[in-house]
Amino acid sequence: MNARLGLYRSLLRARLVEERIAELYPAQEMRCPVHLSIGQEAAAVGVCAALRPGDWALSGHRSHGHYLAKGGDLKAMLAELYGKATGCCGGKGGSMHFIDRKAGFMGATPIVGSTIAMAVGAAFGSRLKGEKRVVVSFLGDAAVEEGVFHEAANFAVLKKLPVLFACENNLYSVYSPLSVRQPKGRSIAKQAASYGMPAWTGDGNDAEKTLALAKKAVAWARTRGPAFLELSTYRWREHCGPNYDNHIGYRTEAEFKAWKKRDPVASFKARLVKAKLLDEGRDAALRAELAAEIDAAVAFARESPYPEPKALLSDVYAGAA
Amino acid sequence: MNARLGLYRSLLRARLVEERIAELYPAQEMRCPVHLSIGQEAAAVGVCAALRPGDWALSGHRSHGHYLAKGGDLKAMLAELYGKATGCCGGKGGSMHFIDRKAGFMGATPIVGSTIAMAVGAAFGSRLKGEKRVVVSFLGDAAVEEGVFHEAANFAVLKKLPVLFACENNLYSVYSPLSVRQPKGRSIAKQAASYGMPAWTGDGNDAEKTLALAKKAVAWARTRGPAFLELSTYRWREHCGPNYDNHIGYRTEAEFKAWKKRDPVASFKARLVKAKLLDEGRDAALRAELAAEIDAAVAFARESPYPEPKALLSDVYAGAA
Amino acid sequence: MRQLTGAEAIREALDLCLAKDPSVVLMGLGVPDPKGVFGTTLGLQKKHGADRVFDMPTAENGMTGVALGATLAGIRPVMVHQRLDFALLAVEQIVNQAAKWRYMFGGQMGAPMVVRLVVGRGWGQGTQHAQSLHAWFAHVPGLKVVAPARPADAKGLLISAIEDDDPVVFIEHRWMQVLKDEVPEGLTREPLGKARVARAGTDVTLVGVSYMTVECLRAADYLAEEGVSAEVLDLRSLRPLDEDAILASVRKTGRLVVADTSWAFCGVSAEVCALVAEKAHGALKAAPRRLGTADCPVPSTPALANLAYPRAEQIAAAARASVGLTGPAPRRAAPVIPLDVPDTSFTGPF
Amino acid sequence: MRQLTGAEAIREALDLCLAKDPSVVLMGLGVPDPKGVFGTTLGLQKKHGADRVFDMPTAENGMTGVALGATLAGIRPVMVHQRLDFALLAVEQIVNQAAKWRYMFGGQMGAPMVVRLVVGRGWGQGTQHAQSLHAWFAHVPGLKVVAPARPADAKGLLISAIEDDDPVVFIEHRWMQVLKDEVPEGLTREPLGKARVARAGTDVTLVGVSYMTVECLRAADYLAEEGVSAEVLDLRSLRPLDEDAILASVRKTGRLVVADTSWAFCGVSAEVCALVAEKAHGALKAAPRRLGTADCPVPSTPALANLAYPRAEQIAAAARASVGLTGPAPRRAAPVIPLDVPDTSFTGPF
Ligand SMILES: Cc1ncc(C[n+]2csc(CCOP(=O)(O)OP(=O)(O)O)c2C)c(N)n1
Ligand SMILES: Cc1ncc(C[n+]2csc(CCOP(=O)(O)OP(=O)(O)O)c2C)c(N)n1
Ligand SMILES: [Mg+2]
Ligand SMILES: [Mg+2]
Repeated sequence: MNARLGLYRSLLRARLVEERIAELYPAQEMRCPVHLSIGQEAAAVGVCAALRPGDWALSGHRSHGHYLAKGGDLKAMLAELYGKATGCCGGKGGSMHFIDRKAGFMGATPIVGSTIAMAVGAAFGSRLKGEKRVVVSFLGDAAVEEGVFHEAANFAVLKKLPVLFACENNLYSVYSPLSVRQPKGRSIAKQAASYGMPAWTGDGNDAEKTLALAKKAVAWARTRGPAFLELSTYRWREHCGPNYDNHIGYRTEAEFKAWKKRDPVASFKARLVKAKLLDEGRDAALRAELAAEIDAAVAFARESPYPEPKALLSDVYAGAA
Repeated sequence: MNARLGLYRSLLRARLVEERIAELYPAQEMRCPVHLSIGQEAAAVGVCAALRPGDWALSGHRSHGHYLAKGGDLKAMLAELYGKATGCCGGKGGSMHFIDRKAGFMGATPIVGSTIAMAVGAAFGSRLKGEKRVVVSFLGDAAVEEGVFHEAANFAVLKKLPVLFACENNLYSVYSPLSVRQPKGRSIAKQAASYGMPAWTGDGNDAEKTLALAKKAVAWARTRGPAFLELSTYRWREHCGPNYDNHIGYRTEAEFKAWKKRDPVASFKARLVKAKLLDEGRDAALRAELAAEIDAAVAFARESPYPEPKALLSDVYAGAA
Repeated sequence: MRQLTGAEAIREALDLCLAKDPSVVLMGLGVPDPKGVFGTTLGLQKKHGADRVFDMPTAENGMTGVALGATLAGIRPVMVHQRLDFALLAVEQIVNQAAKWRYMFGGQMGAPMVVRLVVGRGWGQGTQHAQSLHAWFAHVPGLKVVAPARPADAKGLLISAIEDDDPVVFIEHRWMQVLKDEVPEGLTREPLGKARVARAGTDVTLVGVSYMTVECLRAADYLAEEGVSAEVLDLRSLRPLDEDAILASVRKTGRLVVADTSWAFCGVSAEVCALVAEKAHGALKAAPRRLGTADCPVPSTPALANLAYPRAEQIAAAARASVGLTGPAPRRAAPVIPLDVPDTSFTGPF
Repeated sequence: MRQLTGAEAIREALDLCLAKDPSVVLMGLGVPDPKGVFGTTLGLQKKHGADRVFDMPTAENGMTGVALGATLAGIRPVMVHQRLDFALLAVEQIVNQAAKWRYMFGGQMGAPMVVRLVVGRGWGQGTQHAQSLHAWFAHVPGLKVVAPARPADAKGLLISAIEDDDPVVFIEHRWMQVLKDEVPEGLTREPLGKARVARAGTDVTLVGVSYMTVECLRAADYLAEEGVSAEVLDLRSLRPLDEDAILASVRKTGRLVVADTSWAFCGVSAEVCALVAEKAHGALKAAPRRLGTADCPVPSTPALANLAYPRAEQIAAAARASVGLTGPAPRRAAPVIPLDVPDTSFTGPF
């Protein structure tokens, strides 16, 4: 497949998977919190497209897009949301603890900022082991406020580690706007640069632009040390859960609409159509193909068994039952 | 007294007090760790001289100089080192927990970086209470590595709080040089500035230059928000304890000697002599006066009683025994 | 009496304290947002002003230091964390600093602050959103720790905590927040350090920590069906612990079952058993029994999480064994609501 | 057998593990400095290289995350903190992350790392340099916790900890580091999870945690003078706890005294008493007794700090009461060394 189409497919797949989750969630069969990345897919897809197979990524609470873009298994993902034994964590993790080692998606955990340090450590450890690997740390605009970002960034620069900090600035932490958390007018990227690493800002709703930037940043990381990307984007739905929530008052419908106009999927599609790489027919076919894949994954997840009761006490320690 | 002479007296007093501590320490009557600030007095003295009486300061493990420069009671200080009931903490704190509320020295505690956040909080609280107070946070070059610095600085800038971060960069954290902790060539002041506050660097061995800078910084803090001072200086003796330790291998005798040449006390004295504000006779008289004060404080400390056994369980909670 | 949910009771306590004492401030992630920390802070910023009721950067450790520092100027901060797990970032400030603030300065200072820690449970929260580490804080002299099990206590204990001159860790169970019960009006206080006999009985003492008191009360109902009279003691305060109340009850009943919202090992239930062994040696006619969450992190899937928490059935079973009932327990209809929610109105996602 | 100090034994363990397994790395503030973390890391950077043995920024939380992250690449980090108190900054990474790393990913991962926490005591360390919060870590499933009381165990347990595939918290008492005792050569291992009968006896069981085992042994000497045969059980491992060893000893002696280096309340001594009450009900002929540090922060002045720690005299007194010796204890010469140092060679300042 043409690379641009591949990128589009990746975007669309993330979108359709999460839209399906949003659709199915009210049935209350996925009994775990879900932080959807709908609206932010281009950041995940653009960054991951710049990586090599042996590279790794880690993420936080909002990791669906990152997991999928990095190649995480869809069936295992959905089964995890349904709490099933076939889930990527055997049901023990739920939406906030995704992992797919084979795909190099090395874990997501939902304490804001914590995996930033682990990503830096993974890069450090990889280098010690002689592996030429870039590790991406996906983080949000709130995560940079945590001390752990500061500490991890300092160490990464000190040791010139192959880490890419990919910050999706979606303007909010839960329902708290940037204005109550960071000084007005201060750029996250500029502050990151003050640690001694290159930092770029980009349009996180444009997968191609993100990819272009990410290529630069990854190349830098691979050879020279850490790099930082601030990707501006916007979460469409509520912080946690499947619904829209522009009516509750922390942001305006107008702001949402302005961002929705910049839909990373639709705008990329339009571009591809213009470039004659795509038409409605092919798009429909692609959607149908993806829908079928998702259907199958949902069926797999729903039909999979729950873990056996004895699993409760397994995996606490190595070797134990 | 002439202001410049006053500054000199303050410097000399801190020096003589700590030299006395170093002299008496081997008798093993001060049974607590001591982190001497000998060599670094000008930073403390210069900054505190820029403050108004109602202003506050907090510090960390190496707080002797700050406590004295801020006007902390000498007798209570020495009694604390001797573990006596008359100590500034009733003997419960030791060298690492100084306080003199009356003097506005609002506490020192030895977890690196922790009081930075408290200083910011004290400024925040003071403003809420309608008090026009600047709060100084004394910190070391290692403290900026802690996440708490990052978090506290962000909040201070966000809320435009009247805080002065006074960082004494003495090149070492215990026996660890900056090179193993922070990237080469990165300026602490510049990084601090990236938070969105003015940051100045200065000669922390020169009390007058420090005072001049501190005046600017304090004025800024009082009216516009946080400010940062990076004062370069050097610790003469071992990290903790009374001895010289240039022989143990973490730094060179040559480095020490170069800094010793820039002795904040001797160089200021020379300047005052040159300016005809001081001569050997007056200097000797000043030293004698200070020695007498220190004699009395030491005697007070040694003669003071230890706390009663029942004090062990008092002060755990308000109102309790 | 009017009924309030736990969340409403807490909101009322905060509102009253903010109104009464201008030194009280309320801070935490999301405090002024439209969800208002599970409803507990709704409208308070509007009413008491953005200076005193405010959101903060995502910086639990530093902001706890800021709260402690504010006490130097006479402020009395109430800080809230939407999950106890997030506050692990702040234990340095809580335990090294705040807990010792009075002692280490020889009694000259004090740290009148309240740290509200919400304990998550259910709906697949998982390993990092459902810990209840109250035993940690209870271990530490200098802190006070309370853990209300019903709305009235949540209100009364929170008011006492805010008025107290020492740092108080307020353990706020997510499922207590949605309980609805009678709550008195006005600035009503419940004393820190006192347990509450939630139900009097004579045959066995069921000690409940936090939400487990609710399960103990259900267990007492079950036991009553079999003629066993269970006394339910709601600890409410974990430090100081109401030793007298515990000892008096077990001296009366001679039997002890302790149910905790956290792990039994090195937890509050261990302390209760040790206390009884030390100070009421010989009073127990049977071995004491502890029920805590399973000795593993709490998994996300309901299939396993439901097994991780002790429920009334197990508490009753422990009490039955303790009083020597050896036959099978009476069969009971299967619960009508899923086990991973406190009631049917709770539909996640948090 | 040759004698080593605890610090030398630890250094030897580290050296052997670094030599044996190239995946092992050693990190922490001051690791390669001239003092070498109380001598435990001296020369190791030179021998094993600056890539594997290194200093770090003053950033306990982030660096713990770095250590955990390094395990993803197959590294087995040993991290050291010169005071347990400093690691309070890192409990988020240790407890939320490392402890759950295996479980939350359904067993696919693991966190083979060791966190050495030095517990301070004496010479006026004060409230923030002398805490021993091992009970916190022991409370948490997913962690293992060991606390050696003698050099040979320090070595053997550290080697086992480094080779273990789970995160191990290694509680390293400052006064154990200066004890000198026989230590076997080579890669000798002591099993995690096993207590050690440090002295066999029949009349009363003295259970020691960490350095308190040394005081228990002294107490046993005192008791022997009065014809009381004390069994001293050195717990060594706090999680898993060697329940069998504890139960076997108390079933034999019928009497229990537990001495801990931390607060009794909600501590390991509570767990030991609760365990015995639950699983050996009726085995005790007298109430168990707990001795921990006084229920306050540890103050700096020796005049008070000396009173904060249980000493052999108090342990013996508890045991005497437990066996029913009611007369006054034999008079003993006052100790010849000050109470705030482990021995006369220790002259501070740390
Ligand atoms: C340490 C910590 N504090 C608070 C939370 C609660 N929380 C969960 S997600 C979130 C928002 C984080 O915002 P951001 O990093 O911008 O990511 P986004 O949700 O916008 O993708 C918060 C505060 C948490 N999980 N961990
Ligand atoms: C959180 C924490 N980590 C480590 C230590 C041990 N420690 C005590 S003083 C010190 C050095 C701090 O260096 P710096 O801030 O530069 O101050 P200086 O000693 O040079 O004055 C360290 C690491 C501590 N007290 N607290
Ligand atoms: Mg965001
Ligand atoms: Mg320094």
